[in-house]
Amino acid sequence: MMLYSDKVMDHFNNPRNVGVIPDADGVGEVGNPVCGDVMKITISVENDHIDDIKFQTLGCGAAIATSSIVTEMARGMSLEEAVSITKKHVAEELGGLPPAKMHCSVLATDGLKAAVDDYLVKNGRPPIAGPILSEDPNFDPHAEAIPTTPEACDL
Amino acid sequence: MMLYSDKVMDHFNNPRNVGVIPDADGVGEVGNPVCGDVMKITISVENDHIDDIKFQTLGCGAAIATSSIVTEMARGMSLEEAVSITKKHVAEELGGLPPAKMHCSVLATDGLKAAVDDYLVKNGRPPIAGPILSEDPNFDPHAEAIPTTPEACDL
Amino acid sequence: MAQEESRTIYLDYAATTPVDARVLEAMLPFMSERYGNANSLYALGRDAYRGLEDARERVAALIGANVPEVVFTGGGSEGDNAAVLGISRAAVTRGRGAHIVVSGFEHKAVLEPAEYLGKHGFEVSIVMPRPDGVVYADDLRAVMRPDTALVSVMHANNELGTVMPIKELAAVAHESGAYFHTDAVQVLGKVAWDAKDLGVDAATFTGHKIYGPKGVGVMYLKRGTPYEALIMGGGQEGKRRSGTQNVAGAVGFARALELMEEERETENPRETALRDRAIQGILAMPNTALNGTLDAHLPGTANLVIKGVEGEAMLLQLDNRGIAVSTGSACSSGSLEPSHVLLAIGCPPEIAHGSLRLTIGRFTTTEDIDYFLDVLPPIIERLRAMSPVYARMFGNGS
Amino acid sequence: MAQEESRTIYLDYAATTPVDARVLEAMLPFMSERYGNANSLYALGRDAYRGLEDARERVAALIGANVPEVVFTGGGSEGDNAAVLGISRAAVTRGRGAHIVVSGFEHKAVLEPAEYLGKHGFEVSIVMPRPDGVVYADDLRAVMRPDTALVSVMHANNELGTVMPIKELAAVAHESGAYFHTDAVQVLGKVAWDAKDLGVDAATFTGHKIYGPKGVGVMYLKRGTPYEALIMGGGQEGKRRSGTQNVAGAVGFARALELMEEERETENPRETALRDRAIQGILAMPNTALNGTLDAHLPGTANLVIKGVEGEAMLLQLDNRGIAVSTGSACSSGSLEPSHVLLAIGCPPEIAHGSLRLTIGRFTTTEDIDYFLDVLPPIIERLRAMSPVYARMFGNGS
Ligand SMILES: Cc1ncc(COP(=O)(O)O)c(C=O)c1O
Ligand SMILES: Cc1ncc(COP(=O)(O)O)c(C=O)c1O
Repeated sequence: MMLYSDKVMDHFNNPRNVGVIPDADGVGEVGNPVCGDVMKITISVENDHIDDIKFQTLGCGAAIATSSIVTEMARGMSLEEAVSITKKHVAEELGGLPPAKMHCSVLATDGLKAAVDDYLVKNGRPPIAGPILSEDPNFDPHAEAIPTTPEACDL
Repeated sequence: MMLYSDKVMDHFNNPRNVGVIPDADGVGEVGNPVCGDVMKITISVENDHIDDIKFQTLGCGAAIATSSIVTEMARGMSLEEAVSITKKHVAEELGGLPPAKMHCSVLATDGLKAAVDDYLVKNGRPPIAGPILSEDPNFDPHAEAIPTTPEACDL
Repeated sequence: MAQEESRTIYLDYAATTPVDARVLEAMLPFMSERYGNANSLYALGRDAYRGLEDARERVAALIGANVPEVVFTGGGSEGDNAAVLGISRAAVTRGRGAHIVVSGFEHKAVLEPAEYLGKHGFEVSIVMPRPDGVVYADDLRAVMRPDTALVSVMHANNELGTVMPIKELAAVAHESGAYFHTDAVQVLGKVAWDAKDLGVDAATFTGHKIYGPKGVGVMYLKRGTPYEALIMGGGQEGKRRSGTQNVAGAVGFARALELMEEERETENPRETALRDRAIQGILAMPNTALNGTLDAHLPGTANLVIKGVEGEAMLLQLDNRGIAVSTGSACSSGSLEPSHVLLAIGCPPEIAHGSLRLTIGRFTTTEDIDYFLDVLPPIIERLRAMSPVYARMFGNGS
Repeated sequence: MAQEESRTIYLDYAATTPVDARVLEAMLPFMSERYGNANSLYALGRDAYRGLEDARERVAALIGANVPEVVFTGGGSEGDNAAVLGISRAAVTRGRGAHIVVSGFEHKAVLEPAEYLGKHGFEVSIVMPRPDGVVYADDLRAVMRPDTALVSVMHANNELGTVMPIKELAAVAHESGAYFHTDAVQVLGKVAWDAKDLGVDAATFTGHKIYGPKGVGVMYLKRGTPYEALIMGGGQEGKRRSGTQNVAGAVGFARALELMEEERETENPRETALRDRAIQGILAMPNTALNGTLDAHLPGTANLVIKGVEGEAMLLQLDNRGIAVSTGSACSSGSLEPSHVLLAIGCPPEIAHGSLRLTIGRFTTTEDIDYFLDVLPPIIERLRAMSPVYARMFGNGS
């Protein structure tokens, strides 16, 4: 069992910045319906800063909440700042995430990174985000998830 | 767990014919304190019939009850009849015995047999009782005890 | 929290049930004045023993067993482990081959012990259910070996609600001389269950699925079935499950089963009608489908896929409105793979993530279902609208 | 039956205890409205989860454990089996030798799993208690091997009430790199119990010896201790004990332990005084003796031999007068051998058959003991008078 923090539940129930920016400057889509998580981020960029940002997510409570918070965090940031948001930042900002859900914050930061790089590459500039973790076939989102409380998965 | 029948409890609580006949015609003592069960039967014999009979028993509820009932059953019987009382007769007469306690009725019939043979041998006659089961070192009093209800032995 | 309404519409009776007030009433004396240890010889112990044995007799009568074949356990998982491990190991000691068969969508409490045996000298064959959610006798026959020790196939699947032809499956196992165990946790009380008629050698039940207490179960173990106890010690329960018996739990189990039995004739059609009402309401939404055939099925269970949504998100949204349901989504379990049950019947993972299990029970009303059917569609629409792939994968759902 | 008086003087608290009314009160909500499955994500499940985790935290605090080291089980026998089998097997997988040590007067729930291991590739050494009923560190050291996997010595013996020097014994086990388990079923709540201070790797407790419910227990399992689950499946309890948790039971266990803790300071001396009063009264009769030293002892337990009587007969006679006690007589168990505990401390079988265990508890009064001491002597005299060997073996008791 895992309990979500109040902040996670707030972002899940009232997700901020849902949608798609028409004619976005950058688009990032990560994840895979087979794994149950897909996240799409669209950004508009002005002066190498994120001027507007929206998301769409197919996924669990944590996937939606991390997407939502990442859009709030990134808005107004420089592109450099945006791609340096880590899963840890996201989890902290949400008041913690259950260990088994840490991969969701990876997905959210990856979506943002992909959108930034998409913008840069489209404009003939080199990408800056580094590897997109969740696209690595050997990526184990649970690698760092050491449960601290007994958990069960089955009813 | 085993429950004693009302008749067992009656004989345990109000054992008949407790004691020792002074100058008895026959004395049988079987069992062993190491096993927790010792039974002594004294008889007086008249015309090859059991005229008086008394018992002493160290042992559990069933040991005392089977001793008591055996003295009641045997009183007035011919010696031949007395030695043919089986553990099954005793158990039946008591309204049943828990399987784990069947050995107690063996002890009771053995005590009686031993007393009868003691009388015969003392009088220069051949014994008639046959083997004393409980004196056989290979005797397994539980051999026929197939528990019909789950039992436990330990708290 | 703001999102927790006071209203609760519980539609997850397959996960657990409340203890029926009549069951609790039967249990309470054994938690207070009748507290003796059922193995103690004095009056208080004999009284507890009588309570325990009375419960055993009642259970035996209700499942078509002989009294000593009823073993009280600490729940369904314990019973499954005890039966699978205990029979397999003891059968091998008696000369059977180290080969067992389990179905591919057993509860983990059967699958994991089977895997364990697989790592400790046994060969394990899997018989898969067909896409309708049923394990067929012919498919079982195909994996049997002449010296198979044990076959374990569940009576009803806990996620789908489909019911297996246990009598036929047991017969197939017996053709090869194998013993047959069934996890009958979900079926108990919902069908007339008769060990002799079904011909099984062992079965597992648990109290908390039949309005009884948690942490108590029954293992049916047919006389003569080889068995090695999982929990050893004082020798209680005829040496098949040591430990001071939970008399209150056993009495609660017996009472709970009696109530299931008494009310089945009226309760089953009532639950089936509510279930079908729910199914129809859900299938009226686009891109939804039913999992598992309804031909052989528990009365109150329905498993559906709502394509293009993820189960946990749906579950939490329903929870906000006071509705309790279950999902086979991976996310709900923290694993990456969605329900092994849905995968076993061939449901693609991207669809299995959106599964919804409803289970209707004793206290479910028509109003509950109608409320649920009111609340569900806007939640689904909202989640689908939020999905980056729904339109692409499933069209606009018109 | 005529012989059952309405009066009950319960002097067998080591066999089981009534559920304290305050414990029952804490449990009841989880048997009715708070009935959710603690693994369900919706509000009802989260609520049950909080109840369960709250119980876990309270237990952890009371036994000096970290929260995740507390595993709820289905009782003491299950916990003993799980620890002995699970740690031994897993330790061997991690390279320890297949050698374990248990004391000679462990509860059967430890001895039988040890014997089982002995038949399945392990070597089992026995460390005997000394005649005072205590297992000493030096005696343990003598049987240790450099690669021993597990040592299991009980904290307090259930028949004698003697308390072992667990801290020293655990240290001896650790000197050889072995893991140390203790069956602390009888000691819980009666001494300040601190896992860290004692230095044990695992321990077993059960609810029904501390005025909690039957069928629920706790296994303490220190982080990092190799362990292989006895009951596998859904992965509950951090994969160490699968099965839907008995939340009511866990909550009852926690509350029961709290009450033991709160009342210990006044209760222990009270029970000790009553026990000593009983011991003195019994020892005033001829041919009686105390088993086990009182130097390290549970407050309420007394084990004596009444030479020349058989325990079951004595027990039943006391029962006729409404008194509930226990005996180590073979007859009470249907076996031929009297208590393995008494034999282990060197008590000859002919004496062990006449053992009497009294355990005083929360609801025992001075009047109870005085009544008992009134009733006992004539019973003993009557039974001795009925014995064919008493006078011969023990003289006339003058
Ligand atoms: C020392 C000891 N260990 C283990 C147990 C077994 O506990 P349970 O009866 O809860 O299985 C008991 C009592 O029954 C005991 O006294
Ligand atoms: C089919 C099935 N088997 C076994 C179990 C396990 O039972 P318990 O939770 O009582 O251990 C469950 C439910 O939890 C189940 O649905």
